[in-house]
Amino acid sequence: MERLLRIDRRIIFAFVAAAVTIPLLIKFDLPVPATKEVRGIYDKIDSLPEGSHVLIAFDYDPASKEELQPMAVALLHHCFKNNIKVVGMTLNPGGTGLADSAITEVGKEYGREYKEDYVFLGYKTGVELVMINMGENIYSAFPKDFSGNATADLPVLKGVQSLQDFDFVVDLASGSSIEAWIAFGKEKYNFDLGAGCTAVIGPDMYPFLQSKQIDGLMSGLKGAAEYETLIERKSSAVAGMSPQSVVHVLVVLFVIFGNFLYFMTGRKK
Amino acid sequence: MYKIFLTFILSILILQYASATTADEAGSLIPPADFQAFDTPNDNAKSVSLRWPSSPSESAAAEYVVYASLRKNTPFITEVLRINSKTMYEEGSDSNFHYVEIKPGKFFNKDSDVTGGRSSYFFKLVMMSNSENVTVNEIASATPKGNWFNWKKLNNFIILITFSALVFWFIEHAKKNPNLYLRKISGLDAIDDALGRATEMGKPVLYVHGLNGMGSISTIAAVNILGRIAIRVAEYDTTLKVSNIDPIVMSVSQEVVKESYLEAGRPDAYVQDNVFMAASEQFPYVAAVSGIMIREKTAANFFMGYFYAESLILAETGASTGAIQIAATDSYTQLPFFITTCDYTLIGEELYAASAYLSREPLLLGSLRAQDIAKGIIISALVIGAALATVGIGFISFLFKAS
Amino acid sequence: MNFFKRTIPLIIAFIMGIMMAFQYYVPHEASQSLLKVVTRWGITIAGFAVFIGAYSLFHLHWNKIKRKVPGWGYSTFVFFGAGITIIFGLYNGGEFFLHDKQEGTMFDWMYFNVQVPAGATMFSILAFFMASAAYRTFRARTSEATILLIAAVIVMLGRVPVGALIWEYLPPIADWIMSVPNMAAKRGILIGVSIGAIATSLRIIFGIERAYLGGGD
Amino acid sequence: MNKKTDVLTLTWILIAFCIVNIFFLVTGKLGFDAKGLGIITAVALTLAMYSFLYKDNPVFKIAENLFVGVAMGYWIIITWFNILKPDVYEQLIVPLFKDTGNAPQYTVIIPTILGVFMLLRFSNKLSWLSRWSFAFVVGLGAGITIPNFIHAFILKQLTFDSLIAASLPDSINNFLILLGVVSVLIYFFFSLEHKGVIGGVSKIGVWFLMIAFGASFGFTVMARMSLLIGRIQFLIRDWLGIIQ
Repeated sequence: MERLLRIDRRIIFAFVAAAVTIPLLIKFDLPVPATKEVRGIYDKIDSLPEGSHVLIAFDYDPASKEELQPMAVALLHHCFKNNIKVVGMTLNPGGTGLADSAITEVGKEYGREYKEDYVFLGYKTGVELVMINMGENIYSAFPKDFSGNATADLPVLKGVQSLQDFDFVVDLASGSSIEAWIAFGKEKYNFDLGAGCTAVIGPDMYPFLQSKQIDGLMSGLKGAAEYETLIERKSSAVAGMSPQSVVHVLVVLFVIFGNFLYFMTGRKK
Repeated sequence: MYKIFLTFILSILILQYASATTADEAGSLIPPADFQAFDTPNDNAKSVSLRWPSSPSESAAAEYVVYASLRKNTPFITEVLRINSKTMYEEGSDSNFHYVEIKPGKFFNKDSDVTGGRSSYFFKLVMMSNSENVTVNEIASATPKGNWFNWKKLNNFIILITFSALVFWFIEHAKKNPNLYLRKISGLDAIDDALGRATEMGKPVLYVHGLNGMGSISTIAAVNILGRIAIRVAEYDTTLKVSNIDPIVMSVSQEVVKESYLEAGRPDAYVQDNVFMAASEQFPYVAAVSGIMIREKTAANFFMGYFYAESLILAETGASTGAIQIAATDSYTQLPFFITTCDYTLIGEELYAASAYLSREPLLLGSLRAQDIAKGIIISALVIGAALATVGIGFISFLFKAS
Repeated sequence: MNFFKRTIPLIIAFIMGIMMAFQYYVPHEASQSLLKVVTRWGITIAGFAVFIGAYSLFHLHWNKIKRKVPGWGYSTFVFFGAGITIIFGLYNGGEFFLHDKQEGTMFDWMYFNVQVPAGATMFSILAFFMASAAYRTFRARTSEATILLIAAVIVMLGRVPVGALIWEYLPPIADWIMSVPNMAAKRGILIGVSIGAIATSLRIIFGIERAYLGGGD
Repeated sequence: MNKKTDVLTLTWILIAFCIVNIFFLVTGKLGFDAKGLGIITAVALTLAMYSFLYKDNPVFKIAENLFVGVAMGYWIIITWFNILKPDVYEQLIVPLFKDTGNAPQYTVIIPTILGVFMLLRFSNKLSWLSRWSFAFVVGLGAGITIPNFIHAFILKQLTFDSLIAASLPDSINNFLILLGVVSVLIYFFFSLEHKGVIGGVSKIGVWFLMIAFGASFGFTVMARMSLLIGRIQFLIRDWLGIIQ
């Protein structure tokens, strides 16, 4: 039994690789029912009339791409399908390319026009300073969009002066930007805020859900998969749920088995 | 041809039906008895508030429409509001009054219409249903003004002033009396035990810094604790290794360890190379520190400061070599991994408390005490507030209302 | 000279801090214009911070190369990667950097095919270590760790679709853990941390906390 | 001996990687263009990163240092195009020399100077000027933090729910939430000894904390596994083309 505890960790690595790869290859579908947290965002966007303005802050970088990019894409599909005007921005320099490509690709798929139906404002630094500046006047914070067009002339921004004029704001975050959006954005300028985040920070967001400081929460790939189910466009996130299930079971078995051995060998130091 | 005819017939039928229902529901409209306009309190000069008592003939089919004008005598043509008559009641008025805020700036271009000075706006209230319109006789007017204090934020302001006073008072107090009581942090005893065991085994002690630089409070606290560990290590005559990822933290740590050895009367035992840069990037740091744990079979590992994803690999490697491990971090996302892999973990603010406990720095002590008082107030408010709310009194929630 | 080096920074921090804290309570339009101007300035200043990061990184690796510390050869790749990216960025697909940023240039290629895959893979390595730690070191060694592991197992199973197949009550239990005990504890932590952050801000404004100024005279 | 095996292993993997890619290029599965070569580069970097699982090795170190360099280069260029160019260059400098229809924004001079001062941090003689910029930014941050945090994270987070709610489960939950918040705050209360009632409540606080950490633990496992799933999807879908 001692030997079982001391196996080379690379054998465990092989187990993990298999647990992820095999379910992707054989493909079996598991139902992904939507939780009320994710439904909060879906319902909000679904209730918006055509031509409403939604601001999406892509506050993540490539390190969290696999969790947040599917979420961003699903959200964009929903907005463009419902003919909602999308305004993108980022507070993370590493997120600009990902955000730009997501908006442009999904926008094109629905035949939407840049500047008319959507715009990517690009990157600004200073986090809470950017939020407050946008809360006072969005054209002051972003005089130019990502491609260098003057924002004041953009048809998509017609009727938008400051954060208050957005019908919904969604922050997709890999760091602490949701807290900043709550304290310096939503609470200061009164708008509806939804949040998507990596699973690592997901549990920390529950106090804000309970106090209704955010209308909904998507956490991690699971959140993205639920959103994909809601908009009936299953893609990589839903496909990821079967390996996710298998690998979770594997980790749980490891924990149980490891502790079993630990107690059997007399908990020695 | 027959299609047009059909539509015609249908429309007549529907129209008759529709007008019949509205007539039934609405009867004749009775306009509200009064109509007031005033500057919205606690705001900038952008909005005007309108208030009027409810009319007895309100129904889902009736609407209120407000028209505005810049002059009393010019025709009221700009529609600034259109609401269902059953909505927008004033908070706390039991549906007896309607209250709306209007931003006239959105409808009028001030510069072109008014030459200099503040502009007043005039409002006319009309109650409408499908069959008739009635206008309230009074024309209300108001001038939006900027206000100099937001009275809705008064409780926030009082908290700011009170808390500032507490922080100052206790820092001053701690300067005079550095023996301010702090509860024992049990992790600190565990540190001594771990050092004792390392001495018995004759193996080195490894102190691992987190990833943040000297600007972070976690690192400052970690350095304070390092000083204390170094004194004990010098007394026990064991080897202490300190791994760093930041050059500035490294030079500060070297100073601290050197001073501690001096204080313990063992300046000869200090070896500068034992406080070293392990790497400059996250993953190479993990690889380097893990290598040390495995090669040197360290008997005790300390993880102090702010950690990121590397915490898991570090603590796991340490646990697999059988070392006693003690962690202290305020990085809440990494705490679960330290708790399950280390023998003792100082959670969150306990790190600062431990550092204040050891350093007796008035700044840290005083601030900690002021924060404790603030927590005490919040705890009492929560308990009393919930008790009062249970018996139906909302006094505490009124005091702490965020608006 | 000490006045310029020590006192002026403390005065600036004090004035800025007090002014911006009180600004919050003043809804007057003058106060709003102030907020707008000052935050606009802050954004521009913060933009320059990129060069501080760049200097620290390049300085560190340059020293490694200069002193020929073991493994210095790897540091040349930092300069190689940064150099190529900056050159392509400035070249901007032939338009050069004074014109608007072009789409689909080599600069973008570097981003999508070097930075994105390497960055995205970096933390996925931890998936493997997580599993190995689960097997070898996540032990219920104390009653606290036992509670932690039980909650973790329930959440791990309850949050994935397979949880409902194992036991239909797992997902609702996991949801309850998230929104009641987890929420309460996280709220306690949030309130404590916020009080700490407010205390630190106060100490900065009143010049008691000076760590941000750096050492020296 | 051991090192020799490692070098051999590395060589074989490299050869295999080349053969697979040449095969893909020849059969046209991957185009010989920016896209196809991009996928090959991305795959090479992904695999180089995973080689860390075998052990810390030169291939991993090269990939990591290259990544650090590219990310820094990207950050610099993006800052130029998104902040310095539109906010400083085009508002202040261009209108000085060229008639763009806009007057130069002279107020931009102040933050620009403070921004440049910030960079003097690395000079020996003038580093004190950088303190002015830090004092401005840090003072500003501290000032706006205080009232907004009091509002959003303290006042808004304090809920005073009746302990007798609409249903029994709701009442129990309201009670547990109150108990959890209060006991966690008491655990982080340092001015009183944890004895008697305080000790008991702080013990409950520890349990709440442990359940919350357990939840975070579960979510973190989920997060890391999701990242891995994403990368494996990339490898077997975009590169090998086994799944769609």
